[in-house]
Amino acid sequence: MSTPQNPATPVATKPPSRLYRMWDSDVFFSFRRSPVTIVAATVAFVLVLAAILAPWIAPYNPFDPASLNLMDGFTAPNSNSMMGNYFLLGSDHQGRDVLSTILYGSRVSLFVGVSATLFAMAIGISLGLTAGYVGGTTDSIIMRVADIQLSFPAILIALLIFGIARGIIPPSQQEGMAIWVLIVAIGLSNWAQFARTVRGATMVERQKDYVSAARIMGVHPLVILVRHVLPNVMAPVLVIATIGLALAIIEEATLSFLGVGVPPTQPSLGTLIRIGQQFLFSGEWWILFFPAITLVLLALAVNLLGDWLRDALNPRLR
Amino acid sequence: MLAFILRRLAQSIVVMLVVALISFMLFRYVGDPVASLLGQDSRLEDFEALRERLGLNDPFYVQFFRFITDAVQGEFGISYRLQQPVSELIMSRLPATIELAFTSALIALVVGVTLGVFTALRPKSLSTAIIMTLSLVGVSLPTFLIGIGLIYIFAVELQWLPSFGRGQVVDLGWWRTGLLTESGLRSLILPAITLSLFQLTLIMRLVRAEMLEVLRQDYIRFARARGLSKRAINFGHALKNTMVPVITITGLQLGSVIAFAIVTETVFQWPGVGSLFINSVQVVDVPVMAAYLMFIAFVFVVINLIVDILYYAVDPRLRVHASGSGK
Amino acid sequence: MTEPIISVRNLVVEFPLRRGLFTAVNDVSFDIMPGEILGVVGESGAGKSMTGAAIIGLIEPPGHIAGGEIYLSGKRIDNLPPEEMAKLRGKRIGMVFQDPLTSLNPLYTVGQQLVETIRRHLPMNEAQARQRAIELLGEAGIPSPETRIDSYPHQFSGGMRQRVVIALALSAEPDLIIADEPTSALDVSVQAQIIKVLKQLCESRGAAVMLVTHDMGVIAETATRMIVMNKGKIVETGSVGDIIKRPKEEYTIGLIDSIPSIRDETRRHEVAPAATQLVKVENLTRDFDLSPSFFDRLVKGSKRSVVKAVQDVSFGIRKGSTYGLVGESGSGKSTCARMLVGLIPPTSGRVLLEDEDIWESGSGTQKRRQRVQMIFQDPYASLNPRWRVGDIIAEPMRALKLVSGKREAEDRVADLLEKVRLDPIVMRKFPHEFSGGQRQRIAIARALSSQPEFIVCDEPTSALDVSVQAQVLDLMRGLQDEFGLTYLLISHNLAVVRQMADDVGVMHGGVLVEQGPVDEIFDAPKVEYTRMLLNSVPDISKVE
Amino acid sequence: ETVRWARASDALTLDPHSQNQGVTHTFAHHIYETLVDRDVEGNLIPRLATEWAVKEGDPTVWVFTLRQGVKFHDGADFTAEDVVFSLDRARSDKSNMKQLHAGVQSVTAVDDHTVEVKMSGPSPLYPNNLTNTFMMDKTWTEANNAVEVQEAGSTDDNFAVRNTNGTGPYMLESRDPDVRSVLKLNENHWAETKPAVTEIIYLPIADNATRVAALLSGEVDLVQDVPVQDIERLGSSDGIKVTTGPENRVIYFGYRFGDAPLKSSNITDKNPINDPKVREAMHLAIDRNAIQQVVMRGQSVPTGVATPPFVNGWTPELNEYPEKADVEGAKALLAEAGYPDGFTITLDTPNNRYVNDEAISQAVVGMLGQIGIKATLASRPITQHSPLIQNSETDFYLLGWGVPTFDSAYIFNDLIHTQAGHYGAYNPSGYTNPELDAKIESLETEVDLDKRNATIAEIWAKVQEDRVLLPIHNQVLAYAMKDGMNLDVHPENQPRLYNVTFGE
Ligand SMILES: Nc1ncnc2c1ncn2[C@@H]1O[C@H](COP(=O)(O)OP(=O)(O)OP(=O)(O)O)[C@@H](O)[C@H]1O
Ligand SMILES: Nc1ncnc2c1ncn2[C@@H]1O[C@H](COP(=O)(O)OP(=O)(O)OP(=O)(O)O)[C@@H](O)[C@H]1O
Ligand SMILES: [Mg+2]
Ligand SMILES: [Mg+2]
Repeated sequence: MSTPQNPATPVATKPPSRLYRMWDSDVFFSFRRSPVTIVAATVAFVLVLAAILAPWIAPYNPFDPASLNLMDGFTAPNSNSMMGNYFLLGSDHQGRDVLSTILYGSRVSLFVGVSATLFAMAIGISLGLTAGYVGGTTDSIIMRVADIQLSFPAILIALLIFGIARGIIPPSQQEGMAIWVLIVAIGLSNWAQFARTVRGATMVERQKDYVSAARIMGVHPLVILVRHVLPNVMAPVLVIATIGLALAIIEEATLSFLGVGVPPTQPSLGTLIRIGQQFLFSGEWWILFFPAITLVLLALAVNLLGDWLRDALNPRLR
Repeated sequence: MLAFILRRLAQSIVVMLVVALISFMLFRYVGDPVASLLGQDSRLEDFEALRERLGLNDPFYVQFFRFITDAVQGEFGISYRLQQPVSELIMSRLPATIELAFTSALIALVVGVTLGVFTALRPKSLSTAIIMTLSLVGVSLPTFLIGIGLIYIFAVELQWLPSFGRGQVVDLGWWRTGLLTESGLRSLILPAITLSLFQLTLIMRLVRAEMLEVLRQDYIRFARARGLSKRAINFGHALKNTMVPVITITGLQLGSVIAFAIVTETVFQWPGVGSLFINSVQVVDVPVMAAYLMFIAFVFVVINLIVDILYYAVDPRLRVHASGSGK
Repeated sequence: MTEPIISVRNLVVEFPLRRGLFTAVNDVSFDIMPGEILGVVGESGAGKSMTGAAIIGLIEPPGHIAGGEIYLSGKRIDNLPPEEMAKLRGKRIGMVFQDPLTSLNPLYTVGQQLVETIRRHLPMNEAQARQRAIELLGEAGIPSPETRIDSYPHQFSGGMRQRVVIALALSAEPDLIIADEPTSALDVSVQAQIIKVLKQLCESRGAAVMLVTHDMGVIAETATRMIVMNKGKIVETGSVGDIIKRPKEEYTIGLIDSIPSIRDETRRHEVAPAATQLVKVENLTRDFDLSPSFFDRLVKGSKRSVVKAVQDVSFGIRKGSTYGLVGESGSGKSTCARMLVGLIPPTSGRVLLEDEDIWESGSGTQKRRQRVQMIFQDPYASLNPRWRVGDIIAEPMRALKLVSGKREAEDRVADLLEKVRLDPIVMRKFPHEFSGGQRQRIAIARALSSQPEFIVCDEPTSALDVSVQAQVLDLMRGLQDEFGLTYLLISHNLAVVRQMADDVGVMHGGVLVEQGPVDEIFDAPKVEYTRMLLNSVPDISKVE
Repeated sequence: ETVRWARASDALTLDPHSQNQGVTHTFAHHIYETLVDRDVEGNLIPRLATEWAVKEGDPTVWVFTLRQGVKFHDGADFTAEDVVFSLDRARSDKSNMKQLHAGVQSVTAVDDHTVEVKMSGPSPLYPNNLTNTFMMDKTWTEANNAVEVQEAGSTDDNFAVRNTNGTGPYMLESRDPDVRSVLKLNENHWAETKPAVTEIIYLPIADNATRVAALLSGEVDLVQDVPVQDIERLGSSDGIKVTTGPENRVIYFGYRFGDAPLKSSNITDKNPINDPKVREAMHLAIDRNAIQQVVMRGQSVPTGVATPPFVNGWTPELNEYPEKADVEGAKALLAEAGYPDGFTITLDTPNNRYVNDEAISQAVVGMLGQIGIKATLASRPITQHSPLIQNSETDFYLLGWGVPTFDSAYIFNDLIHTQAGHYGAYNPSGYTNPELDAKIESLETEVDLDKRNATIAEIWAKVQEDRVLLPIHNQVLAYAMKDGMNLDVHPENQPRLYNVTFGE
């Protein structure tokens, strides 16, 4: 925050390496100082890594129906099935290894969550930039639409979009498209936050003189938006994005609970929970418990990172 | 002020029309109501006949126009599934949803604001850290899981509270309330907690963030320099200023409580409009679904209006804006 | 002899920062007697505000008093528990902050805030407190206080708000008033009024005032004694006359020297400007439509409302000369400038660059883009914080396709950086790594990069310290001589204009009320408004 | 005694002829009554009709003798008039029950207690169609303007939808759709033994977990739709017992036949399913016992034929199925058929209609995967699933088939006969065999039961040989209730609470 008081210093010193500068930056400093954030980052990192590496580290491939044996079903954690196969976290009603389904499921959940968030970001940022920069009627219309989106719960919007997709896409292709529909549905129900934030920030940035300077030179408005304004409104977007990611993952889970998620043969964490909760009373707790814990850990870690990022990027808190 | 409200209303009508169009369009694709209306023994010609009778073969705009003209008269037709007038069904289910939503909103607001203020005033204390982390756990769990978990613990294992339904209701003629009987109140606890948890966390975090921001403002510093008491600064000045942005977002959020009730109502078999909606989606009961969406839009519009009026009451700066000088 | 109201002994304020301990105030000692106004000057970051904050006990954590003592009427207060200290604030020590726009809570009426403060400190009931509040507002110079007391802050102008803030600070008749830059957000004319109010109040009540500012002129007009601070330390203490007329320390000498005076008559050019006019402004007019929406007009019958920001302004600028544009805030100076550089289109009238209308599309626009540039007021906002300095300076060349390769651009940038006296190595850095003055030089380098002939400077130095201001003005002058540049210089600092401009135009309410050679206008203003403007400028030359 | 009875969904309407749907009928059976009924073994038993027989000399006329001294809830007498009225109403255009009475030409009252139903041809099995056709009071219905059946999508409100006047053992006290309905005992019911249950509180609870929780926490006494995985837990809980029994419903998979290539397969020049070898291979690949053990937790009766044992025409021989999956044999057959590497196909499954429907399909996907057939699972709610079948948009699908007439002809008509007119509504896949079609049509009018049964056997033999359908199992139902209550499982999942007894 403090501005260099001595005008002589910045000129002379040789800039240190990029990596060092990043490590030494205020953001990373606040990171190093917060043990909760370090734990959250570690958890998130491990979960994401495990999800990415699932095909190599998972003991089984639960997405390959041919490799499953029904008779392995309902094996308790840390024991062998009737068929003699070992399951660390037990197996589910289809004889799938719970550990492997979690690894593969996180992959699906993360993919859906990240893609949906990116999609929402893309829409929200472009609309927000346009609204904030152009202003006037365009702004009013975009913001009214955003209001409508915000006032309708994401779940409802996603349900409806899912409905339409079912109507439009021929039945034989629906399964392959399901994951993309899910991404679009969640994305379309979450863009307004981005649009609002970006619009607000854009309206502030637009007033700044560096934009005027570029306009004087005759730089094309689109270039101004993308090269000048966009980088300067990214900080709050990043914060919303992390929290939006956590929300998207949970939203995917809820949609799966309501029965409009990914196919059960390629379950996400949400689908796993939906399946698992059927066995809540029957004693096979592990089918619900482990995916649920994973989901909570993932969402919690991402949320905590978002929290930290919000504070770290807020200059007034430094 | 009147002009301001009138303008809002005009905007609202546009919003309602758009929602009507969207909902109507969407529902055409949710599924084929005919399939669920007719049983296993029906034949193809029956399907065709029914489609014709329901007007499903008419062009899209004809159907939409019919829908709008009826909707304006509060006429949403007869539920395909329950064969009763939709408006009647919605009205009979509304008290349950409103009582649930209202209670949850109240919990969320009171607890959310209290905790938000508390954590903002003690930014470094251990209890703040604990509350903040716990609240995150709250939003990291899907609602349905929380509901099922609460049922398992409090209804099945401990048997303290009912697991489903509204309990005993008292008929007040036009309103059936569960708030006047013990069993009604007991039934309300679990669903209300489930439903409020998400909003509570949101409001709490929002209040905290805003309050921290406000506490750094110059007028707070100046209030300190004037020697005002801590109480007057924290609650008279900081809290009131915090509420301005909080009101808008909270208002919008509370609107979505009613809609969020879908999941909670399903889990707790709460006889409100949300579970009516989900049951209707499953059998593609278009009249009910359309009416429900319109209802949600209406709630949103009303809440927005109330928020605007509140805003107007709280923030004197807006009064100039509202009375003419634009932005 | 009477006891000093406030007595500061060896005060040290420290900030434990990430990269070590930062000492904001270092071993500062001074006293203020009853009825005395002590001026505190020094450039930005000198520790002036921190000293004030330390006295009233409002240093933002993690800052804290690390040493020294503070006595209020002989009683030590720096080590009081927080609740005790809170009781002193407002009652014994009042404070006025710089920004009147943010010091008042927008949600309460002025009266509510006054009554609340009064009742906190004085045993009065609601009605009495209200009566007192009205009196205070009146004393602070608010006309018809009985009716204005129920207004909200946003219904007051900046100057009035600042008076309210002063009334608030005085409401419990404190012995000591700390005024931290109470006028720097205000117009010169308003500033003069506020200074008057402050002075009167102090005299009539016998209170002590600590007046923090970096405007030496204000001190010269108000204070009796002053201290000069630099880097947390007191450089010099003494009577205002002594220090201004006979500064002893080198730092003070430099400071006083770099203050431009409105009476200054140093010559500006080595090369005299040509007689041909480069820029001609003809009947320039600009309206802003602030009408309510169509719907509102329909429902409420509210009227259209139009702000006439610039009305029928005509002037010409000679090639190689500097044209100054002065006038109070909101008089339309910036609007003019924005039309001149092509940021907003005029409602009517023309801007001619060598007889070509720059608002005509095609060659006019192209010509304007290359030959007209602008330097802005805020050096922090005029550079994109995410861009490297090299890219910032090269942007006009790239946008206007004046260079072909990367190498060429880099060479040109290095060249330009040297021109503005910066090491070319800074190309790789980001703007936040520079001080305000350095940034303004980068902005100038950017403006020069398209090799323009005409540069519009909208308050180029008003965000800078006096010493830095002197450097920047110096640079601008040098560049003008070197490249034969033509400037339009907008400033409300009349002294700066006097020092820089050849011709000057005075604007008031969107109209150009007077124009002519700078010496003529400043020495013998013909218009009443110009005279008023010139008179309200605090100036160190007024000190005896 | 009061019984709080929970199941997954509510009756759709109280109008007995408006919906032909099990849940609605089950509820109606407590208020209204039918001429004939079915007991828990699936046998026809008298209810409002004491006797029924084909008229001597005219095989196209059925004669029903009505029970005497029966009164409606409002006190009116039950007479032949009412039966004629009710049957006509059930046959009327807007009634959803009309398919069951398609063969009826006219209904006449011979005297106060005799009714004759004239069919368009000999209809030996017609009484089987009457088990869900309820008798209404003519006067009451006419007085309340409810002669027309409420039809879906109509805009007026029908009195009979919300009000009842039946002859049944219970009277409707209050009803809040989807929430709670209360029935109280009809003191004037004709039956000699009064039901032990004097009050029924009917509570629809949609969510499985919540429904089970409600029983565990003692908030309900009887849960009808018990998830199979919870049977064990409920059975072993104190104070709760579970009764199970077979339902008259078979779960099977259907295919798309014909030469046109499949819509969802990588084989784009022909239809692999059309090859009997492929179908045989799929039949061999399924391990029905594993599905029963794991997916159904023992709560199903695996079968090799697409008919439940209750149905006329079922034989133990037909029912035989491979004890274990024969993966090698199936692979060999596939190779022989020209698909050594298998092929891909989409399997459409409902996910909220039958017991563990989605999980069964999922298991089958795995089993087919082992012989190289890579199936993609597409799971949908039944409302979206059934249009796929009706519109022939599916290549491979799961369906359950209940047989309300308890006769194989019901299955043949809809699932085996070529799709045409009244026939083949659920044979979207285009299986066609003119010889079989002729045989199926002959069943309708054949009066000689032995001859008829022989034809049925022939048809089944051909169906099995062709592997037209891929049957998995017959569904088993479970009712969970508090200890001390006795209620047997009804094969049509229509428990009658007036048959409940208390005590051991
Ligand atoms: N919260 C803080 N954290 C760290 N350093 C701070 C903080 N507040 C002020 N400082 C530093 O303390 C020093 C003195 O600040 P102070 O506000 O007293 O300066 P000033 O003389 O009032 O300057 P100005 O004229 O710009 O107001 C500055 O170098 C400033 O950067
Ligand atoms: N975009 C705008 N919309 C509406 N009114 C505007 C706009 N820009 C300027 N104005 C109005 O035009 C008038 C002149 O403004 P301008 O910025 O030119 O003043 P200025 O002389 O530069 O003042 P300052 O010294 O404060 O910068 C003011 O009353 C201002 O409120
Ligand atoms: Mg300061
Ligand atoms: Mg200006």
